[in-house]
Amino acid sequence: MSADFLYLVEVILNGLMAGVMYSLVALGFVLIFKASGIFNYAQGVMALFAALTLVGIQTGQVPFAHLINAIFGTNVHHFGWQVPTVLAIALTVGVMVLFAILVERYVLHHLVNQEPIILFMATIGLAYFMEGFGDIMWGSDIKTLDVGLPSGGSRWLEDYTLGWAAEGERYYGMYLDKLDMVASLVAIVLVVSLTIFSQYTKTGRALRAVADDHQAALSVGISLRTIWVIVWAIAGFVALVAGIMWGAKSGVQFSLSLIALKALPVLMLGGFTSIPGAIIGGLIIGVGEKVFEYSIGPLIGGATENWFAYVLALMFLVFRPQGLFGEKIIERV
Amino acid sequence: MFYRESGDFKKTYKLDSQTFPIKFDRWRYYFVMLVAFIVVPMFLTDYSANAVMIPFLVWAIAALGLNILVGYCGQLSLGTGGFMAVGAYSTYKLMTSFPGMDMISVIMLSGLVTAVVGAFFGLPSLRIKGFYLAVVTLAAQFFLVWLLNKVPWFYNYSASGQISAPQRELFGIVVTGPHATPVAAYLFCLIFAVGLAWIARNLTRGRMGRSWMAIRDMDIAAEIIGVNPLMAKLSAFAVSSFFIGVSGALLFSVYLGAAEVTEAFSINVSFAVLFMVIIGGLGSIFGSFIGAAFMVLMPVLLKNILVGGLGWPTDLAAHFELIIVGGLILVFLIVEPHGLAQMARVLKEKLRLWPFPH
Amino acid sequence: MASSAQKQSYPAPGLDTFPKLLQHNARMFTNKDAMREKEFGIWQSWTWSQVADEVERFALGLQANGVKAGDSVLIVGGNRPRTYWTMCAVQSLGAVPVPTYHDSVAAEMQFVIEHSEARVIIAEDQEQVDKILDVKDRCPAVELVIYDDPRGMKGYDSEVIEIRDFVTVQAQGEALRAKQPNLYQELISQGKGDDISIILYTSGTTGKPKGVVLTYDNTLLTGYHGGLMEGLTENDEILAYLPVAWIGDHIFSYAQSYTIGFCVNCPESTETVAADMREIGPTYYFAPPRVFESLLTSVQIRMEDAAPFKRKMFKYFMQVAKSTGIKLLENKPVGIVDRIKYALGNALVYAPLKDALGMGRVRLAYTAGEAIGGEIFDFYRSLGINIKQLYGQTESSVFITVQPDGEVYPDTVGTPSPGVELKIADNGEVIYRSSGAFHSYFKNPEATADTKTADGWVHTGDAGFMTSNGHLRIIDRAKDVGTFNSGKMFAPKYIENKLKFFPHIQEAVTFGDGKDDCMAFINIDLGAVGNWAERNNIAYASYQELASHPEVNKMVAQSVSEVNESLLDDEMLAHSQISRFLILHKELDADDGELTRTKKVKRKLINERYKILIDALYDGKTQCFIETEVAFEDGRVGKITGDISIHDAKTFNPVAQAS
Amino acid sequence: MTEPLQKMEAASKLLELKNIDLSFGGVKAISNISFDVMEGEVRAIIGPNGAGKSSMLNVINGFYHPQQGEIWFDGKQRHSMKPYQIAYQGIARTFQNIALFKGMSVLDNIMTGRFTHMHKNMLWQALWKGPAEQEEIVNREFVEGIIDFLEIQAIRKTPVGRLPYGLQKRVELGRALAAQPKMLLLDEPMAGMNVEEKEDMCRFILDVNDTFGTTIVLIEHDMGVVMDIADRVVVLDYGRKIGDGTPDVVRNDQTVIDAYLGVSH
Repeated sequence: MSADFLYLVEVILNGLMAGVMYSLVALGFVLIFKASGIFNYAQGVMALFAALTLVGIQTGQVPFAHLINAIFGTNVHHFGWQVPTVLAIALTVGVMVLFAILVERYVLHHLVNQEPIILFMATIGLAYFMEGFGDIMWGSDIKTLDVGLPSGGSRWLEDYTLGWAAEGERYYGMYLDKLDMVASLVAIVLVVSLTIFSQYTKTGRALRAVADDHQAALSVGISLRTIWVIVWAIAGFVALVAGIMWGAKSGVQFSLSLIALKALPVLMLGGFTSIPGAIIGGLIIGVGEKVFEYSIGPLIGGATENWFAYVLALMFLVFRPQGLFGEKIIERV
Repeated sequence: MFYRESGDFKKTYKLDSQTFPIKFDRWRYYFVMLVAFIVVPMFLTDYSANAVMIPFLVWAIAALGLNILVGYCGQLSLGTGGFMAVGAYSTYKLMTSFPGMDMISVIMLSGLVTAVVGAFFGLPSLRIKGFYLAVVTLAAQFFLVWLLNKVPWFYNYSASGQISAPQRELFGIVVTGPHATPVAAYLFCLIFAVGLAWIARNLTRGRMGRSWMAIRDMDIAAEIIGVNPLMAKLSAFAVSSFFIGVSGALLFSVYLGAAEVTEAFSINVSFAVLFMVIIGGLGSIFGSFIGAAFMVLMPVLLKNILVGGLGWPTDLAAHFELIIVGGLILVFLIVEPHGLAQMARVLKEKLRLWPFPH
Repeated sequence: MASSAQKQSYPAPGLDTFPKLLQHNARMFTNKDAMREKEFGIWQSWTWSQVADEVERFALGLQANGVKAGDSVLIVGGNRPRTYWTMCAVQSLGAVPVPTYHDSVAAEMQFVIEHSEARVIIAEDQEQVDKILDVKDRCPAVELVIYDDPRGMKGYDSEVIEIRDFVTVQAQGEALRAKQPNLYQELISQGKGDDISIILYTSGTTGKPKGVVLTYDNTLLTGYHGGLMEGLTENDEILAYLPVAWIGDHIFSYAQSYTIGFCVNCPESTETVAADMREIGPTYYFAPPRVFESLLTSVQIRMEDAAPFKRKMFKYFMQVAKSTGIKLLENKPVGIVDRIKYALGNALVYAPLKDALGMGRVRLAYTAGEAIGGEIFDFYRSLGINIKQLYGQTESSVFITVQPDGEVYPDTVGTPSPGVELKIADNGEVIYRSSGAFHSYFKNPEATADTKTADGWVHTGDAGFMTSNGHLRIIDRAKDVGTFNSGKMFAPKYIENKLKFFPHIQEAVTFGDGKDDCMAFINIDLGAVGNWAERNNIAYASYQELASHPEVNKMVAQSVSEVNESLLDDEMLAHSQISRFLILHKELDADDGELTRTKKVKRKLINERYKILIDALYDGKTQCFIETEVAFEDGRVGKITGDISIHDAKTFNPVAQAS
Repeated sequence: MTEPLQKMEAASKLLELKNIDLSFGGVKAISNISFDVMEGEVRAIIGPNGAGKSSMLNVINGFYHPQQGEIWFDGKQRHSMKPYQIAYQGIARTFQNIALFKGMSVLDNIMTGRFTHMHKNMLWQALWKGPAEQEEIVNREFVEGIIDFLEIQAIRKTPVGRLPYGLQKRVELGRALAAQPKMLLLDEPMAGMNVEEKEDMCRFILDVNDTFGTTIVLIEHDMGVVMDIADRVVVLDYGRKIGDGTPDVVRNDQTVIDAYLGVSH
């Protein structure tokens, strides 16, 4: 096999890994959209906030330290203890559930059956609010997140594939980041458990019922409020996982919340309402970006990653507005 | 309370459908114009011009443009930043390649260029509605910013990738560049703001405005009365982009003086202008101005109170600003989805009925 | 006391008929608006010269259709410019316009058509033409019907009577003008002051309506001098919303407009009168007391729903107005502090309130037809609206007495108008002689004789007396003034008016003539009481149920005792306090014949129809079953039955006569 | 009532539908229906619920394109046209459940009906003073005539969302009339109305047909109304035409009676 081909395989594999990360974020969007019809733009910031909270708790940081110092002129920063990772994660999940309850009571409750455009703008407002809140709570400096995930290239794979290339070509084996591999494993586990949850459990069925028609679900006795709290809590958990993966890879910083924008084209491809759609959409975008950058990128100045996804989604949308798996939108007059 | 309407009857349709049929509103409008054109320039300091007045006018024009698209035609767009960038860069190219051209036609031409670009990105809006359209405009945002950053021709191969506005006069008064006096810059923007507000008013009151609102309210019903959906949406995109292009041109040439595309025209600009339209009031010219005023003044006030008053570090104040903006968006969408303009309308209605409640 | 009745002068010599005045105005105020009408969303306007042209073309059109001097022409239409133009066009030919109420039922209209021997009828729209066709066979004299609004008239064939469109008649007039350009001038030059100008059928409380014949001198002179006295000019504006067949509208919106030259505005439709009034902002306004009363009630009801701070502010400033407002209006001395408080009140409450009611520009407001409650009168005057009482009737072309500026009291009707001589006959009846006194009752010499004496004195049929400051005070209808068995005077209207000044009482009928003491029927006001019931969450399904509710009875009993108390301090009427009363189960209604068209009580009919109730009152019964006929709008007749409870009222024994 | 027959011979065919077939993915909504509408006629389409009445209306005004069959309008065959092009041909309609523009006042809603009659381009409108304003005034006058005709002067400036059902129906009729259509499609204009409102609406429809001479195609359930105002009636059942002719002929037609009385077939 020629080195170029091998390098292409490596790019595709990396693309798949990146795709998994996109679909992880997209999953959060799909969950909330399916259950409440809201396109939750704040999903990205939730990932950032979850990661910040995790690091903050883990390193024993004093929440709102910055604010307290400004008001009382004190100079407190850390509690001085280190919290084990598992406990920190559990606490962060608790924080995210609390967040879900607050969002339901103070935001969603007042915006029942508003037009989708109003709800979408509300989530943008929520995103800005969360971002400011997160910065004040945990400070806005970039933090490294270490939850004991392996990092760095996988030496084993490099040695194993060293000999594959044909003689005489300078080839140093396939480089795949261990972290990506772990991330995709976690993602797959998460996806499988979520699909099982929504297909076979009682609450899962209730969730799908609410997604189809609020009034109908209400009439059958499903309490809309608890369903929404559950959904936002799960989405919070998914955001935490995504936050951890992204945080470990590129540090916990503001750009983490921009991945929400990257999740949009994934949803365009996979459709808003299907979990498998989100996964496959993510993979297509991941691979497509990397391959496009690898092949055509250099010719037109490189860094095509940040717009390629959108243009791909745009092409797709023109021919199939409801994405791969979404239902066909029939407009009855 | 202030309204005295008895005796204010109309004998012609022209008078009946004028912008301010009630006398009190008309006089208030003349008063505002007097203040804007004569009183403000007298008390204009360097700080108040550059921190408050000029940005207010520039962002008001952008909000006006987005309001035509989102408020009147119901097409959500997140590409405002990108379109403003197109406006800015076309001004730069026009100023550098045609030094003789006067500033007004430079700004207008940049608007036209942006209108063409905007219409192009409006094409998919026929088949795509709601969120999906938001994503298309998002694609426009990222693609345009990337393009203007990557292709050196746009910034005349300058090393830093930054573009800066050379000095230009209008009727002998220096308007752009470092030596432009605050008053000249302010009045230059003011003329555009008032002129474009009237154009927006005229477009939205006549046949064009009704076709946009018909598409916004119920597009199938609009079709049966003869409105061609694509033409209506494309015209909305084009007019909206013209306004946003002019705003970008003014932002770059008069307000900032120099701009770097990824920093000055990022996605945050799109969100900021969207917030102006929401808080100000969808579908209202007055709302666009009020929304812009709010989003420009609020951070300034905040800084003065928090940093000046309480002595907090500036970054804390910035974080607080995010919280307040985000919180206010939520409050407005819950309490008054139609924004400050609706509140003003309700207040006016109450004053007209004063002292009665109904 | 009678001032010499010298011949009053016209605005200019020779202008002694409406058409001549119209030509004069067309020359004097050529491009000033003479008439406006709200239609198609804006106020269409016609200048005096345009009105003159329209009238000329229609007059010649009538001429071409065989209308000649002395004919009577029936006019059935609402307040529309063409209705007023028709009157002037008919008068141009020396014929006599006979306007009737366009909301009267076909039967009522048939009497007027037959009695006035009208050959030509000018109707407003399809609805009126249908009524005329209904009664056609019983009025053979009618040959031509001209309609104004063409809506739905396409299918009307015209072999039964000639039916023609207003515009076609005008076209015929144009053709005639082309042939004989100065025919119109010749025609109107033949008219003179003492020709008959109009016949107005009064909706007489007793028996068949009577046709009051008025000459040009009657209407023009009275109108002109009445206006001059009040300082009306050609820049004034009036809203014409009262029935055209009623003398008030004829004088204010027609006679005074032609003699003084001010502009008459016609509302878009009956539902939009309030909104149109607010738009026009008339400077000269007339309304019967019932309108002022209902406006005040609506203000009070709306203010009760207002926010607490607004309510408090409103109540506080209304007190300020009560004390200083009237003084300011009659420019009596007022302290500086009060002036400032009033000025503040004006900015916050009075000016916006007047503006909301459309009275922002009112310089002069008349009210007449019935007595007006004291606090209603003071409410408007305290706001700075110059509302004044007026006393008159169709036979007197309105003006008999007017309250002069500065001398305005709630319970008098003012001093005699210019050129009016006033006397009180020995039986207490008011009689007068004036240039406005009517010519005669059409085809009814007997009625003319017993109303107007040979030397021109006219019997008003109202009882009253002159107060110390020279003002006339009306107590009651002369023929209704009865006497108790004790011989003392019983003035039913006076007591009824006091009852009706309470917002929750809409109508009252009292009995006492030839009886021992005074008893009353009471009608509650559905609007006010309904609103009160809502606020105290009392459920009611029908008017009848609300009328019989114990809480409502208690409220009415309270009002009756207040009236009794106020009667106490009036030495001539202290003995006529109400001893027992009942609340009627249905509203007295003109359609059932219980009220006249202008809502005055028809006593004879009520005495017959509700005899068993009257007997029950006087027999001291506490309960009485009654069944009455009710006519619905579309003519069907239904039955309403009710078991009515009768209550005793709290009376106060008159103070023992001092030595 | 003017005699329908005499009116019919003189007039020409305004609309002709020839064996129309329409199906939504397997569900046959209309199968092989043909009927015509004469100029100046009041043509009623009746039939039980789900008989394909509304779908037929949607075919006439171009929302649905039939899989098979021809549509002739005003003597010309219509090839695949978009609804807004059909509006320019002079066809206006009202909807079963009201399709008004909630964000606008009554006046603006009716003014949108004038869309096909106003032609000033965007630049003129931006300038406004001059031709554009003139055109707006001329069309405003025409719309005021309609407002006067429908007697809704008092609610001219209220937002449409606040109006009761009966008045909204009248405003929608006003918007359709504003387009001065050759043919007016009314989809159950009297659904959900009380007796008095029904009488008013009938009067308006007859006046429109009488004064403006507009051809009217009317879907209506209330047989009383149909008998009174329709010149000819088409009866649909399960997507097929089972009756066509004057109201008296149709009323005594046995198949129609069976369809209404629910005889199984």
